[in-house]
Amino acid sequence: MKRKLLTVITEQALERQLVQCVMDHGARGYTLTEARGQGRRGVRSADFEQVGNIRLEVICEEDVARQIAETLHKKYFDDFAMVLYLQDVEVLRSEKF
Amino acid sequence: MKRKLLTVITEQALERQLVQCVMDHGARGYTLTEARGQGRRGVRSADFEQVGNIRLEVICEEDVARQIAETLHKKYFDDFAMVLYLQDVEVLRSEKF
Amino acid sequence: MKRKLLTVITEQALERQLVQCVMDHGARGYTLTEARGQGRRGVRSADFEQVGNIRLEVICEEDVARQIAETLHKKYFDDFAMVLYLQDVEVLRSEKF
Amino acid sequence: MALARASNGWRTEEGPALGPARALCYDQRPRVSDKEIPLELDPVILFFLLGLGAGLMRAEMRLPAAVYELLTVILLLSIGLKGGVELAGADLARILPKLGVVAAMGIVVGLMGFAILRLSPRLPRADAAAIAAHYGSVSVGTYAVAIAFLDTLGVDYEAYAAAFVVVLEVPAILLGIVLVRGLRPSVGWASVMHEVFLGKGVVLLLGGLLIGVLMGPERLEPFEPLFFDAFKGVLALFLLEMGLVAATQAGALRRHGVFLIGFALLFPLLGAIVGAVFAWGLDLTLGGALLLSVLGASASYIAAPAAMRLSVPEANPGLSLTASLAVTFPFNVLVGIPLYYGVLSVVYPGVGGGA
Amino acid sequence: MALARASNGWRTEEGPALGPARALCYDQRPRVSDKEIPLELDPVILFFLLGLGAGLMRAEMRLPAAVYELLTVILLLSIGLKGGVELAGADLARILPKLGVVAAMGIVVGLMGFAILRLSPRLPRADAAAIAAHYGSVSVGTYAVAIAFLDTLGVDYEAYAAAFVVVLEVPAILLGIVLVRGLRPSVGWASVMHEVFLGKGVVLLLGGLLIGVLMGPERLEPFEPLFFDAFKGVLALFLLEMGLVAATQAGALRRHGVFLIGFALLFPLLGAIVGAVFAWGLDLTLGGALLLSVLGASASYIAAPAAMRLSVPEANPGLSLTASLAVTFPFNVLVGIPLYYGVLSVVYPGVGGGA
Amino acid sequence: MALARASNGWRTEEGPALGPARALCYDQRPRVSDKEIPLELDPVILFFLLGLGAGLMRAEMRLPAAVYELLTVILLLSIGLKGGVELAGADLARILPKLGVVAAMGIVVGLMGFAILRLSPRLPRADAAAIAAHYGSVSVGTYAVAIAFLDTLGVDYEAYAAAFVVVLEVPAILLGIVLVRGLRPSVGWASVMHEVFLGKGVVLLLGGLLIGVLMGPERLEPFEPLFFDAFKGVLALFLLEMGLVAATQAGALRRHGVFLIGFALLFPLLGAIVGAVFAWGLDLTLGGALLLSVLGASASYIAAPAAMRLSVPEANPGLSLTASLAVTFPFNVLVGIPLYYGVLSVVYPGVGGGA
Ligand SMILES: Nc1ncnc2c1ncn2[C@@H]1O[C@H](COP(=O)(O)O)[C@@H](O)[C@H]1O
Ligand SMILES: Nc1ncnc2c1ncn2[C@@H]1O[C@H](COP(=O)(O)O)[C@@H](O)[C@H]1O
Ligand SMILES: Nc1ncnc2c1ncn2[C@@H]1O[C@H](COP(=O)(O)O)[C@@H](O)[C@H]1O
Ligand code: NA
Ligand code: NA
Ligand code: NA
Repeated sequence: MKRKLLTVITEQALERQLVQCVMDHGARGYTLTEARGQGRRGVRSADFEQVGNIRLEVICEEDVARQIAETLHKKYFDDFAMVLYLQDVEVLRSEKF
Repeated sequence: MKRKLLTVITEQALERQLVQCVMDHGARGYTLTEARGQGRRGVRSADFEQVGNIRLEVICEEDVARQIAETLHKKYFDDFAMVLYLQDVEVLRSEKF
Repeated sequence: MKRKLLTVITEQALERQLVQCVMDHGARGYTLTEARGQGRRGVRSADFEQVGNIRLEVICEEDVARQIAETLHKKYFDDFAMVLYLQDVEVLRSEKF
Repeated sequence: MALARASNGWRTEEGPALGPARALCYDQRPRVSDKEIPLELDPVILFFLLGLGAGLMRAEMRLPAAVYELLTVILLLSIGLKGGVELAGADLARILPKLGVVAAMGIVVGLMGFAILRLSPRLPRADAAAIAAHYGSVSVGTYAVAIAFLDTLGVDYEAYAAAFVVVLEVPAILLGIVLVRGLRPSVGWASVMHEVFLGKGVVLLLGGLLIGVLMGPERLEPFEPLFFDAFKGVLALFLLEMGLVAATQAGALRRHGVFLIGFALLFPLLGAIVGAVFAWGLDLTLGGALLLSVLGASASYIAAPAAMRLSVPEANPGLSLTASLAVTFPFNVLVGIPLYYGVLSVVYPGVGGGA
Repeated sequence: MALARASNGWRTEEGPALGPARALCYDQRPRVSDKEIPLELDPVILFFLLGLGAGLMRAEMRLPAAVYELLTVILLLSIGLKGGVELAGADLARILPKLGVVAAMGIVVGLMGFAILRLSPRLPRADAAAIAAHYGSVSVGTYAVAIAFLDTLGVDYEAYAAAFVVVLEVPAILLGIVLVRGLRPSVGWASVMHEVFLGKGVVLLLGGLLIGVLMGPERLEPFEPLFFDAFKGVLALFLLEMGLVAATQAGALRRHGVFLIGFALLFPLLGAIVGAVFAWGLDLTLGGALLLSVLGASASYIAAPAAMRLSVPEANPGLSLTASLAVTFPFNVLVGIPLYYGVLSVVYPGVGGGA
Repeated sequence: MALARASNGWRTEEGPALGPARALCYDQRPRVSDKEIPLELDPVILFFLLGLGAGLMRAEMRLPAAVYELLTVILLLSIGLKGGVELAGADLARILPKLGVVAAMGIVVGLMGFAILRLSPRLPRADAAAIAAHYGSVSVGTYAVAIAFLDTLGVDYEAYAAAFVVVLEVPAILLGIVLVRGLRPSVGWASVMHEVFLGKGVVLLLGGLLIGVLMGPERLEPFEPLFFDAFKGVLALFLLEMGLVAATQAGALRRHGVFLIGFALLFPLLGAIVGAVFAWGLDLTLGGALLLSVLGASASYIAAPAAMRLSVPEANPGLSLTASLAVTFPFNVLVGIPLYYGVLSVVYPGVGGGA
């Protein structure tokens, strides 16, 4: 079954808000990993907690993914280091997502 | 060249079994990262070893990927926190996968 | 908007060279996570620094992605543990990539 | 008891072998007079409460998994080494049978737990067996707090008590598997045994014991600053982390209902009684009786979860981990240990124990 | 001052309660004669320089985030416990009003910082407020170095100085938020308060203080090897890491221009003067005056960045973090502390301070 | 030897500068009589065996990378600081030339290794050079065990031995690069030099030495609890981890064949002889001769792998790392150190060494 995978890379400080937003839009779950990187807002290393990134993945239906992306975009893109992208995925148990 | 990327997110406790299963089905390699998250079986944080997740990626031929997914599904879906999904990827050296 | 996601999994020792190469080819950013795994060059665990992997993701235009892949291939494939693959992604703000 | 030790020093009954210099370093601990009833909290408990409070209030504080691993390794080695050092020169022929009896106690406690849990019609057999395995096995963290408690009071206990932890860790886990899988577990006994005997608890405790026995107190002196002198500080950090972890599990409590919470609060009392009876049968000192009671009352949260997850995967790991971490561990550490000691110090000598 | 303490020992004015054995362990520190002007570097500073040098040369060396967390937790608990132990038995009724005055000082320093930063026409109001919040709040690492400095010199300071850190941490952050958001922050006061009061700085310092006060020096003795004896070693590792971190921020300096660097170098002098004036008003000892000056001069890099990021996200976090970490922290640690002490030791007694 | 030190105390020949209080803390170590042949294992070795055994049995135990980093940093700083403290006040003009000779020894050992490895027709030149670089360079972990060994025996050694480690770390790595790349490495000398000189080994050892020299023993006293008293405990944890790591490499042994294993077992003997000859030429004490032999026998597993990987990438890193970690490190630690000492204590005085 087809679903969308939404990946968000952003500042560690946003973790709670991000999870809240994802679940509020009706996603059934998410996965988080620690990350570091570089972008418009400079180098973000994980050595010092203030400046690490997190990488969040959500598998969900396309419209949910787009709504989450929309909301994050509106709320956080101006002020936070944030990158997000969408991909197609095939899942086995569609009722989980 | 086209290949499939199979991603599995599951409990740390399954690491050995997972790797065994992947290699038994003829995959040539895999990649593991530490993760945490939330799903049907509640929040899984990485702070306490019993309740962390791992995220496994395998690039392989489509039928191998489907067989691995099938086996994992049969063996572990009922009892373990587990999510898996498939994606298309393009690789440069197809003989490696 | 469509972009390419290039993922590279390789030895920790190459981090600086990798980042250099990616930015030199005109990418606007990258994301790094710690990883371990197995492949042609054996098991690479993260417990001992010499033998851990990193996983690098770059979102960029297709030709940039192909050039980076090409360069990495030429420079490092013979001597280093390295896997790389390309995927299609949809991004919201194409000007960032 | 020939093997009783002065818990606030290294002297064995063979005499103060290490001389006045050592005594100087160890005899500074305050000793309560034998009259005082020491029901006040040990300072380490406050670190647990600090972690628990911070966790419940969702403070921005985490101790990363790597720190937890480091603290666990140091605690396990400390306890093992300390036990081994005390055992060096002891009469192993007399001790080994006692250890066999203690191992049997793990089965007894596990079976009692299973029998009680089966009274609940809604709890599947696999879950009952898994929880019983946790409670028949032991918690090293709780044991460490009990040791700290006795040291603070200056109460002696058997030199070989650390070996109790080792022999109690495994049997109830095997019992739990057998109760569900019978004598032919689906994953095979080899894999079960590997999982059960090669967890870090058994390996590091046993390793520490062996190193302690082989080297003896004098050759281990250079290791004291990290493994013995810093013990309470390391335990404090460990308990801070355990408080944070317990708090994250607390949310799950509501989901699991009153029966589980009741079991997690009351079964320790039963386990402590069983421990005390075994201690009395083994003719342990009062300190040893407290330790065996605490071990009977405590529930595993490292070895048992890992082993049961793979051997009895249909059991819900949330049930046993929540009961063990979020109820029984705090209960034992805050209330149980002083309670068991208070009761034992009155009852145990009365029935001729520790004489 | 009734609460002044001998900083190189545990004795309170009540006398050497812990006896000669302890004194033996603590009185080995070299004391400078009162004539010497001790402007030479404290050894811990060299570890900071080592880390800074290694970082600037891009040495292949990182201390993982987990290690940084562990070191921070130990430092915060050590400072809290030490302060609490000294406070045990002190007259809280006399101290609490003083702590209120110190909290007000945080607002004063923050407002002064804001006023100065608003002189720059190009710096947005949000950035000025965020930076002011950092400088009105305090750096625990800098405070730890100041304590090590006083201990090395054998200079006394108030028992309750650790409480200064707690009460100074929060007010300026709230001020910063109010300066941008007014009295109704968009994320809601509940969320702001959570963020501000439940950071690990406040929780662990306050927790340590409480444990110290409740338990007192004797019951905390078993914790000394880790929390007190190892303090300077832990501080050394922490400063090594801070050096590495400061070096990674140094690259950002060029981007941020001369005004910011100037502010980060000169404002600490003003903060130190404000601290000294408040110390004089509160009738602190010379040691206490140094600590309050250092706190006035220091800028937060843990609590303030976290809170401002979420409450005033439009402020550029790079500005304040770079100023605080890459300029002010090194400046205070390398130059500021001995400088403030040198000036204070001449001026402060002259105006009747610390008498 | 004017610089010989009493390895179980801080006294230099200048007399017991630190007085009786310190002596009390350090003179408790058991001293073997000069007659005894001390071939029994040092306790720290047992921790290595514990880790190795646990790893080979695939026990469920990992020390996370962050813990390994922390332990490495503490060990490197401890060794550096200790060496620096002993060097403070020494005659640098007499020592520097000796250090030059020791650096040359790294080249000699590296060249001998290369010559022997080139005898194997199937081993590519790049691999021979990379392995030779590992064996010409040194292992700080092995050195730490040798120091612990000497301290346990109460045998003196040169104050400046820690500087040997620093000057031996780099030359053989440069040699290995030159043997493959010639005098114009493809990545450029600047990048090679950065890689080689700015690894954490050189930076922290050198940094520790400098801090030790600058501050001297008295000012570093507050750092002793963490860096000196806890040294053996930290080393024990480090060796536990090294045992686990060596076990993971053991699987690769089968793949690499008898020639490599033979080299990894026998070349250390040659390296030890070269070390002893250089020690004799430099007129070192018996303890110093052991240390130089051990350094000659030991193979790098931190600096060399990192540098060779980038400068000579066509060399198979598995070969050198497996030889170094899974064969030579265990061999030296378990057999080599006592063996070299046993032989040296008979032969070295006979040829007039250490007189
Ligand atoms: N082109 C890119 N490809 C992959 N990751 C990126 C890219 N740009 C930014 N990132 C990641 O997203 C984070 C925030 O990006 P930014 O908002 O551009 O600073 C960075 O720290 C990187 O981890
Ligand atoms: N919808 C989802 N999107 C991304 N990750 C998920 C999702 N659902 C579950 N996960 C991850 O998979 C793990 C197991 O999921 P579950 O079996 O649903 O408990 C969770 O702990 C998450 O890390
Ligand atoms: N088929 C695969 N699927 C996913 N990851 C792989 C695969 N093969 C190799 N890897 C990863 O890439 C790294 C280098 O691979 P290799 O060059 O084959 O040794 C390995 O350590 C794995 O982490
Ligand atoms: Na039990
Ligand atoms: Na301030
Ligand atoms: Na060597």
